[in-house]
Amino acid sequence: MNTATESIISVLVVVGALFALLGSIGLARLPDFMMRLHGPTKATTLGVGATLLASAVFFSDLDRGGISLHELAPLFFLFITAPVTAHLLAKAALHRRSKPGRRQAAKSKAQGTP
Amino acid sequence: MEVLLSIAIGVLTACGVFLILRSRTFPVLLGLTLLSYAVNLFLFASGRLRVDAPPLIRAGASYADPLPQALVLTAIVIGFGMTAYLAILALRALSESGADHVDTEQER
Amino acid sequence: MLNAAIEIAFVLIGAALALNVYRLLVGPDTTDRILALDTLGINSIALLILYGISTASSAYFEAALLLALLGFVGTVALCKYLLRGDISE
Amino acid sequence: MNSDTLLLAIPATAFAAFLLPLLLQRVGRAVTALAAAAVMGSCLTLVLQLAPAIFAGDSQLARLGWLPAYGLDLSLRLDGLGLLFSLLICGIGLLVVLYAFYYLPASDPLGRFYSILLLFMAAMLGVVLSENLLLLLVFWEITSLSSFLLVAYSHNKYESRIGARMALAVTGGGGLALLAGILLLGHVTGSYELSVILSAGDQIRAHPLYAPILILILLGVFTKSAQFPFHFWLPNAMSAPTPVSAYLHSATMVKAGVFLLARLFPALGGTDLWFWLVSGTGAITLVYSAATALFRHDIKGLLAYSTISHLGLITLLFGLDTRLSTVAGVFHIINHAIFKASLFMAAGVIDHECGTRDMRRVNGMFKRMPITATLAIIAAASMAGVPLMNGFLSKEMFFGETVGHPQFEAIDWLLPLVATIAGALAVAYSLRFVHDVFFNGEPIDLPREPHEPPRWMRAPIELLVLLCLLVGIFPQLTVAPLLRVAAAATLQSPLPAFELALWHGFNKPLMMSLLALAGGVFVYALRAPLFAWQGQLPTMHPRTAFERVYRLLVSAARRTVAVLDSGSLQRYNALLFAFVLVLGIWAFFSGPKTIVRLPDQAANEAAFLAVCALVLGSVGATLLYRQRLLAVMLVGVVGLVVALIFVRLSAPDLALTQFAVETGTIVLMLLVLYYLPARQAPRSSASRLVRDLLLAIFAGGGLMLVTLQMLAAPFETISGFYLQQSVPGGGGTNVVNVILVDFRGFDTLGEITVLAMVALASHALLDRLVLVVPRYDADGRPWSREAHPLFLSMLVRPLLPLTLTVSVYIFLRGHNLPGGGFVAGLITSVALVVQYLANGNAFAQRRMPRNAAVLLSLGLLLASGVGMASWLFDRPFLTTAHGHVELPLIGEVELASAMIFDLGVYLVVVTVVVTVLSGLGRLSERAHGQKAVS
Amino acid sequence: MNANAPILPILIPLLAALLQMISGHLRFQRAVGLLATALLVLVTGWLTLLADDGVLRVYALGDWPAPFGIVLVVDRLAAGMSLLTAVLGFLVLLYASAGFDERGVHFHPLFQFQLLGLLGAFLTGDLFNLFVFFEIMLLASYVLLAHGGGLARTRAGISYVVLNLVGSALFLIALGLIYGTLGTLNLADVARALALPGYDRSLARLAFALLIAVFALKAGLLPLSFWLPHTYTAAGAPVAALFAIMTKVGIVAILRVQAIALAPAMPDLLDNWLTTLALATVVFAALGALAAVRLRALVAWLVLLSAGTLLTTPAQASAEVSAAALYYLVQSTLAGAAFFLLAGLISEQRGKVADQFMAGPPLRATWLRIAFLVVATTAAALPPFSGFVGKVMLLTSMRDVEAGMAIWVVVLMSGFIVMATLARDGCYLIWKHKAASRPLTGDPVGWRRATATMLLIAAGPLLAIGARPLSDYSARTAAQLHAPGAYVTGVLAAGATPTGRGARP
Amino acid sequence: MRRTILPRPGLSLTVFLLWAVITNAASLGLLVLGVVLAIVIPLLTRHFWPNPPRLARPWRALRFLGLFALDIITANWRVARQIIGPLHRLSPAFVEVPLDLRDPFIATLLASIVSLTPGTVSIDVDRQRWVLLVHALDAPDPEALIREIKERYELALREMFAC
Ligand code: NA
Ligand code: NA
Repeated sequence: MNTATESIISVLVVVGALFALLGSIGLARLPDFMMRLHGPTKATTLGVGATLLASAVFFSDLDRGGISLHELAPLFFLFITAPVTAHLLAKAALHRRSKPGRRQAAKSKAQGTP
Repeated sequence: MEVLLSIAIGVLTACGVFLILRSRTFPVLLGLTLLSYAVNLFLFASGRLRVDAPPLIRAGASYADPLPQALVLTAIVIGFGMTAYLAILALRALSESGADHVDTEQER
Repeated sequence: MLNAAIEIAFVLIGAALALNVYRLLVGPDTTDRILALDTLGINSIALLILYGISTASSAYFEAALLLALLGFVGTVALCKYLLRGDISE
Repeated sequence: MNSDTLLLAIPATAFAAFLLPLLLQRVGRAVTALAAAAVMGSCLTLVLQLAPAIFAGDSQLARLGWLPAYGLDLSLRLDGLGLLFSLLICGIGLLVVLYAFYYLPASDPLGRFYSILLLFMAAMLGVVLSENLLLLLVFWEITSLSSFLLVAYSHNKYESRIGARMALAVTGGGGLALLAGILLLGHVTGSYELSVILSAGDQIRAHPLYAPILILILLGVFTKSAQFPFHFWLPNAMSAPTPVSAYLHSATMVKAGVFLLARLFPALGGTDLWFWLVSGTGAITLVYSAATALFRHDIKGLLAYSTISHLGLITLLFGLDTRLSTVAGVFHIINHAIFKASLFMAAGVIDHECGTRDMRRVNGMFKRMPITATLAIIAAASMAGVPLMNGFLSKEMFFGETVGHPQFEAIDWLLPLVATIAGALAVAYSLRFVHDVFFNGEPIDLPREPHEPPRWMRAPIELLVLLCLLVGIFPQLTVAPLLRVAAAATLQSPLPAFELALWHGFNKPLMMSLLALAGGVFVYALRAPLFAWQGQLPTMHPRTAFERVYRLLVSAARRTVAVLDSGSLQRYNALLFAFVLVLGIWAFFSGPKTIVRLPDQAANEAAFLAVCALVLGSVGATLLYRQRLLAVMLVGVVGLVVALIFVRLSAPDLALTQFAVETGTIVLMLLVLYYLPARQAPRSSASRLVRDLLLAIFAGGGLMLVTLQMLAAPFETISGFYLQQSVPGGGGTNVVNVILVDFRGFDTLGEITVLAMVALASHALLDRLVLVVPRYDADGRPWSREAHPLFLSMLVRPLLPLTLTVSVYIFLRGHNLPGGGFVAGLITSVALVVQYLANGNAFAQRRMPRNAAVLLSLGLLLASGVGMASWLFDRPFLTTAHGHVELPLIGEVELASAMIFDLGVYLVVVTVVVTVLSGLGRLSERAHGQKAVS
Repeated sequence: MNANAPILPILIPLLAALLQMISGHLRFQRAVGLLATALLVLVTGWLTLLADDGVLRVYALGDWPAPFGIVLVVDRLAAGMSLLTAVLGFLVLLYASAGFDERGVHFHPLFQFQLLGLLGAFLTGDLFNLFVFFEIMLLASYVLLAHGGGLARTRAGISYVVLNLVGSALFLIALGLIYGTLGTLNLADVARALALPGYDRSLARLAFALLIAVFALKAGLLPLSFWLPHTYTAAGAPVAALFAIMTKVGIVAILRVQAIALAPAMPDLLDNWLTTLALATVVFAALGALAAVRLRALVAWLVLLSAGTLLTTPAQASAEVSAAALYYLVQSTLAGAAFFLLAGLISEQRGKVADQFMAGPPLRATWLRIAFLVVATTAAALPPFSGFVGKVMLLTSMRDVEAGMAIWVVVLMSGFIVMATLARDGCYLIWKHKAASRPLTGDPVGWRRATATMLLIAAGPLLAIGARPLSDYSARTAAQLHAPGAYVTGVLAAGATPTGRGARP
Repeated sequence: MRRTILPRPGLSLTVFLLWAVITNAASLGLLVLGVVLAIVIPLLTRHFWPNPPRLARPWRALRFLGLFALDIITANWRVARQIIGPLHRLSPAFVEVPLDLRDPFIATLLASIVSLTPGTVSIDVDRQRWVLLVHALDAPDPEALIREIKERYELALREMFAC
C-alpha cells in the first residue's frame, strides 16, 4: 500500500467518523425533535458514505487486479431509505404533537395509563 | 472479552428470567426473547472466543470453531419461529378471554 | 498512519454510539427514541466497515449491507405503529 | 384327554364361555339360563372327572408358561382342598343359576347377570385351583371386580353402587396388600409355586420378612373374609340380588379368604404371631358379629352378620393352630356354605314374595308358605348348631378345640367361654329369624300377598336343606371322604385321628352346646329390652362413614392439589427456575472440585461499550417493560449489539442472521402490541418481586459464572474435522454453511420443518380469530388518518427488486462466504413484508402466491428430495455431491447439490416469515370488517 | 432398502405431511395419513424385528460418520419405541379421521410432523439433533393441542408453550455446556469423552443435570409437572391420546442418557433426588386423580401417575428394572391413549354433562361400558390386564433396590386410590342416571372410532396374554441399553467402515 | 416484445448495475448472471410497481446526479457547523412548497432529494393541494428556500421525466 492511498483512506475514515459523530451530536444536542431529525438523516449518512468509500479504496488496493465496488451498494440503499425514515419520523412527531381529545384522555386516565 | 461476554450473558439471563415471571403475555414474550439471546450467546461461547478468525477457509488462516456457529444459527431461527408462535397464541388467548394474563389464577 | 486513523475513527464512532444511546434513554418522546435507534443502526454500519478495514477482512461487509438494507424496516414499523397502531392494514 | 389338560380345561372353559349368556340373551331367557347352567355343568363335570384320583390321595398339577421370568405361570393344582371348593363353587353355582332364573324379574334378559356370574365363578375356580400364588392373586382380584359388578347389578340404586364400591375398596385394597405379601413371599422362597412355598415353611418363618409377609397376606385374607374391622363391606353388599348373596356371600367369595388361610397354613402357621393375629381376629369377629346379627331387622342383614360371625369362627379355628382345629375349620367351611346358601335363598324367596325383608313387617309366613318355612327353619337350626344338622357337627368340633388349648394354660376358661357366648348368640339370632319371620302374628303392611314360590325356585333350597340333614345325620357316609382329602391337603401331613359322629358321649363340647342353646333362648326372650337398649345407641351407618371418609379424602386431595398447582404459569416458571438452580448447584458442587483459571483474552473499549449498551438495553427493557414500545426498542438495541458481538467474535453468518431476525422480531412485536390491551397489570407484591428478583439474579449470576468457568476449561473439539473437510468434502469455504447444508444438513431439514409448522400454526390459529381494534393509541389520541404514507408506499416499489437482487447474491455466495439460504430467505421475506407495511395488505396479498402450504411443501420437498437423490448413488440420505462444470463463455462454475438443499431452505424461510407476519397483519381486516357488520 | 431402513420412519411422515400440505382436500389428507401411518407400522415393525439381532444399526446421514455427522442409531429400544409410536399414531389417526380432523385446518400434516418429531427423538444418536426433533415434536403438539379451539385449550397452551420454551432454552444451555466441556455432541462420543481425563468434571455434571431436568420437564416430574394435567385435559381426545407417548420421550431419553453416559462416568448424578421426586409425582398424581371432576382430567392424572412410576426407574441403573420399566411404559402408553379415546366417546354421548362425574343420560352405545371396565381395570393395574403385569414386573424388579420399600408402598397405595377413584367415577359415568332419562340421540360412534378405541383397549388384555414376548423383548432391550461399551464402539466404529468419509483430525 | 421481456428497462439497468457492484463484477459468468437477473427480477416483481414513470432524458438525470452529490457535500458542511455552533442563532421553520408536478412517484423523489440535502427534511405531500411540507433547520428566508427547491430540483425532475 503506498502512502498516497493510505492517506486517502485515512482521511476518508476520519472524516466519515467525524460526520457520523456530528450527526449524533446533533441528535443529542438540538433542542427540538424536528431539528434533531436533521442530524442523523444527513450527517450520519454522509459519514457512513465516506467510510464506505474508504473501504472501497482499501479493498481495491488490497485485492490486486480487482476493484472493490460493492461498498457502493449499502450507500445506495442508505440514500434510498434515509428520506423515508425521516419522513415517517417527522409525520409521527407531528401526529404526536396533536393533543389527545379530552374525552379520550379522561378515559385513558381512568384506565390507569399515563 | 471472556469476562465481558459472561457478564452480558448473565445480565441477559437475569432480565429474561425476571420478565418471564411477569403476569402478562407481552413481558413474557420480551423475556423469552432476551433469554434466547443469552442462550444463543452461551451456546456460541461453547466454541470459545476468537477475534478476527471467521471460519472461512483461506490459505494460512486460523479459524473460530464453526460448529457452535452452525448450532446457534439453527437456534436463532427456531427461536424466532417459537416466539412468533407464542405471539399468535397470545393473541388467540386475548381474542377468547379478552385478557392477556398468562394465568388462569392471578398471582400478585 | 492508517492504524492511527482507524483508532481515531473507532473512538469517534464510539462517541457517536454513546450519544445515540443517550438520546434513546432520555427521549423525551418516542419519536426521539426511534430516531436514536435508527441512528444507532446507521452508525453501526460505519462501525462494521471500519472493523472490516482494521482487520483487512471483507467478511463483515454483508452485515453492513444488511443493516443498510433492513435497518429502516424497524424504524418504519415503529413509526407506523405510532401513527396508525396497525402497522400492516 | 389327560389329566393335565382336564385340569387346565376347568378354568379355561369358564373363562372362555363366560360371555355366552350375554351373546345368547337375544334368543331368550331360558336359553340364556341354560347356557349359564351348561357352562357351570361342564366345569362340574370336569371336576368330577378328576375327583376319583384326588380321593385316591393324588393331587393333580398342570402348568402353562406365561411370564416365567417373573415367576408368573399358569400352573394349577387340584388337591383335596381345591376339590372341595371346586365342588362347592360349581355345585352351588348351578343351584344359584336355577334360583336366579326365577328370582330376577321377567323383564331382565339375564345375559349380563349370568355372564358376570360366570366370570365370577371362573375367577373363583381359578383362586382355588391355582398352584402359582401370583396367579391366585390374579383370580383373587377378578373375584373382587366381578363381585363389584354383581353387587352393583341394580346400578340405578344408590345402595347398590355404594355397596359395590365399598366391597371393591375393601377387598381390592386387601388384594393389593396380598400382592405385596405374595411378592415378598416369592422373594423369600424364590418361587410362587405352592409346592415350593408349602415345603419352605421353616425357611419362611425364620426369615426377617416373615412378619411383614404374614401381616400383608392376612390383610388380604381378612378383608376378603370380612373379618373385623374390615367386615363392614359385607352387610352393605347385601344390596346385591339375593342369588348373588347366596353364592358370593355365603359359599364362595368370602370363603376365598379362609381358603387362602387354609392354603398357606403349612407355610405361615405355627408361630405365635400367627396364633394371636388369626385367632384373635377370628374370636373378635365371631362374637361381635353374632351380637350385631341379633339386632339387624333386615333378614339379609342378619344373615350377613351371621356369615361374618361364622367366618370369624373358621378363622379362629385356623388360628388355634392345632391340627384338629384345622380339620374343623375345613369342615365348617362346607357346612356353612350349605346352610347359609339355603338361608339366603329362602330370604330371597321371602323378599320376592313379600316385597320387603324387614322382619318388623314380615310375620307369620309359616301359614303362607309352609314348605319354604320348614326348609328355612331346618337351615336356621343348622346355623344355630342344633343336633342332627350339619352345623352341629362342626360346631361341636370347634367347642372341643377351644377346651384345653395349649396357648391358654393360665386362663383355660376364657376360650370356651367366648365360644359358648358366641354359640348362644348364634342360637339367639337364628331363633329370631325363625320366630320373627315365620310366626310372630300377622304381617304388617306388605306390598303384596305372599305365597309359596314357583316349584323350581324352591328346588335349590330343598336340595341344600336335604344336604344339611344328610351330612348332619350320616356324616361318615356323606362328607367324610371329602373332608379327609381336603383336610389332608390343608395340613400337608397325615391327618389327626378324628371321628365324625352325632354322639361322642356326654363331654365338655356337648355341655357347651346345651349351654349355648339355653343361653340363646334366654337372650332371645330378652329381646324387647335389648332392642330398646340398642335403639338408644348412637348409630353411624358404615355406608355413610365410607362416603364421608371418601369425601374427606377427595376434598383434602382437592385442597392439596390446589395448593400445589394454583394454575399460575408464573408459579410454574418460578418452580422450574428454582428447581433447575437447586439441581444445578448441587450437581456442580457435588462433583470433584476443579480450579477456575480466569481466561486471559483482553477486551477492548469497543467491546466494553457494546456490552454496556447491551446491559443498558436489557436492564432498561426489564425495568421499563410497562412502557411497551420503549421495551421493544430496547430489545431491538440488545439484538443489534448481539449481532455486533457476533461480528467481533468471528461469526459473520450469525451476525447476518441476527440482523435479519431482529427486524422480523420488531415487526412481530408491534403487530402483537397493537391488539394487546393497554391496561397494565397491577404491580406485583413485594414478596413476589423479591422472589422473582432472587431467581433472576441467581439464574443470571449462575450462568455468568458457568460461562466463565466454561471459557476457562480445557477444550478438545471435533471441529477440526469440519475445517479440514469443508473444501474437499463439502465443496465450500464457508464452513458454517457447509455444516448447515452438508455435515449437519439433517438438523437444518428439521429446522425448516419447525419453521414450516410455524406457518401452518399461524394459519390454523389465526383462522377465524376476531380481535377488538383499539380506536385510540395509549394516550387516547385517535389514529392518524393516512393509512399508507405516500413516500413510503412509493419508495418501497423499486426497493423490492433491488432487495431481491441482493438476496440472490447472498444466497449464491453462501457456500463460500457469509450468507446462504437462511439469510437470503430472511432478506427476501423482510422485503416482502415491507410491501405489506407500505402498501397495505390488500395490495400485497393480491400480488403474492396464493397457497403458502404448497410453497412450504415445495421447499421441504426440494431439501428432502435432494437428500433422497443420494439413494440413486447408493449413498445414505442427504449425501451431497459437488463438482465443477465448464460452461462456454462463462467459464468454470462450481455446482453443489447442497445448493438445491439451500434453495429449499430459502423457499421455506421466505414463505414462513411472510405467512406469519402478513397473517398477523391481516387480522385487522377481519376486525374492521367485524366492526362494519355490527 | 435394508441399508436405508433407519431413515424411513422419519421420511414417511415427512413426505406424507408434504403431500398433505399440497392438497387441502380432507379425504385426500386422510387417505395419505392413514396409508403413511400404516406403512409406518409395517416399517417400524420390520425395524423392530431387524433390531432384535442385537446389532447396532448406525445410519450416517450425509455419509458423514459419527461423531462429525448426525447418525441415527437403531437398537432395540429405538426400534421398539418407534413401533409403539407408529401403532399409536395409526390408531389415533383412524379415530381422528372420523370428524375430529375437520375442527380446524392443517390437522393432518401437523399430526404427521408430530410423529416425525417423536420418531426422530427416538432414533437420533446426536444430542443437538435430539433438540431439533424435540422442537418439531413440541411445536406440532402446541398446534395439535389448540386444534378444535376454545379458551381452555388456549390457556393450557400458553402455559405449555412458555414452559417448554424455557425448557428449550435450558436444553440449549445444557448442549452448550456439553460441547464446551467435551467438544462433541454425539451421545456415544460424549460417553467416550467422559471416560477420558482432562475435562472439567463440575461442568460436565452440571450439563447433564440440566439435560436431565429438561427431560424431566417433558416427562412430568414434580415440581415440573403442573402443565401436564391441564394440557392433557384440555386437548381433544385423539390429541390427548397421542400425547400419552410424549411423556415417554422424556423418560426414554433419561434412561438412555443414564445408561450410556452417566452410568460409567457419574453414576451418582441421579441418586436420591430423582426417585424421591418421582414418588412425589406419583403421590401428587394419585391425589389429582382423586380430586378430578371429569374423566379426561382423571385420565390425564393417570398418565402423570404412570410417568411418575416410570421415573422411579432410571436412577436404579439396573437392566432388570429397565426391562420392567419398558414393559410398563408400553402398556401404560397404550392404556392411557385408549382411555383418552374412550373418554372422548363417553363424553360425546352424555350431552351437556359430558365427561363430568355427575348423573347423566345413559350411554347410547352399550359396548362403551365394557370398554370402560376393561380400560379402567388396565389403568388401575388390577388383574388380569397388562397394567397388573407391568406393576408386578416393576415391583419384582425393585425388590432389591435401595428405595424399593418406598417405591412399593407408594405404588401400591396409589394403586389403591386409583382403584377406589375409578370405581366411584365409573359409577357416575356409566351407571348413575337422572330419573327416567333415556339415551340422547346424536352421532353414532362409527366404525373408525370404534375400531381405534377397541384395538387400543384390546392392548390391555393382549399385552397381558402375550406378556412373555414383550417382556422378553424388553429384557433384551434393557440388556442392550445397559451395555454402554457396545453402544459407544458400535456407533463410533461405524465411521471406520469404507463408506465413511474421514477420521478424527 | 420489449414490453414483455423488459417491462422496466430503467429498473433492469439498476438491477444489473447493483449486481455488478455487489459482486465486484468479478467474472464474466457473474455478469451473464447479472443480465439474467436484470430480466427475471423485474419480471417477477412487476406487479409490485404498477405504474412507474418513464425516464425521458437519461443524460439529464446523470448530470443532475452529479450536481446533487455536490450539493450534499457542501450543504453537509453548513449543517455541521450549525450543529456544533450556537443553537440560538438557528431559525428553524416549516415551509410549504407548492408543486407543479403531479406524479406521486416523482413527488416522492423530490421529497427524498430535499431530505437528503442537509438543512431540510420533507415531512409530507398534501395531495389535495399538491404542496410539499418541508422543515428547515435554519431558514431565515423561507421564500428563498421555496425558490431553490423548485428551481434546482423540481424543475430538473420534471425535465428528466417529461412531466
Ligand atoms: Na317379623
Ligand atoms: Na394490520
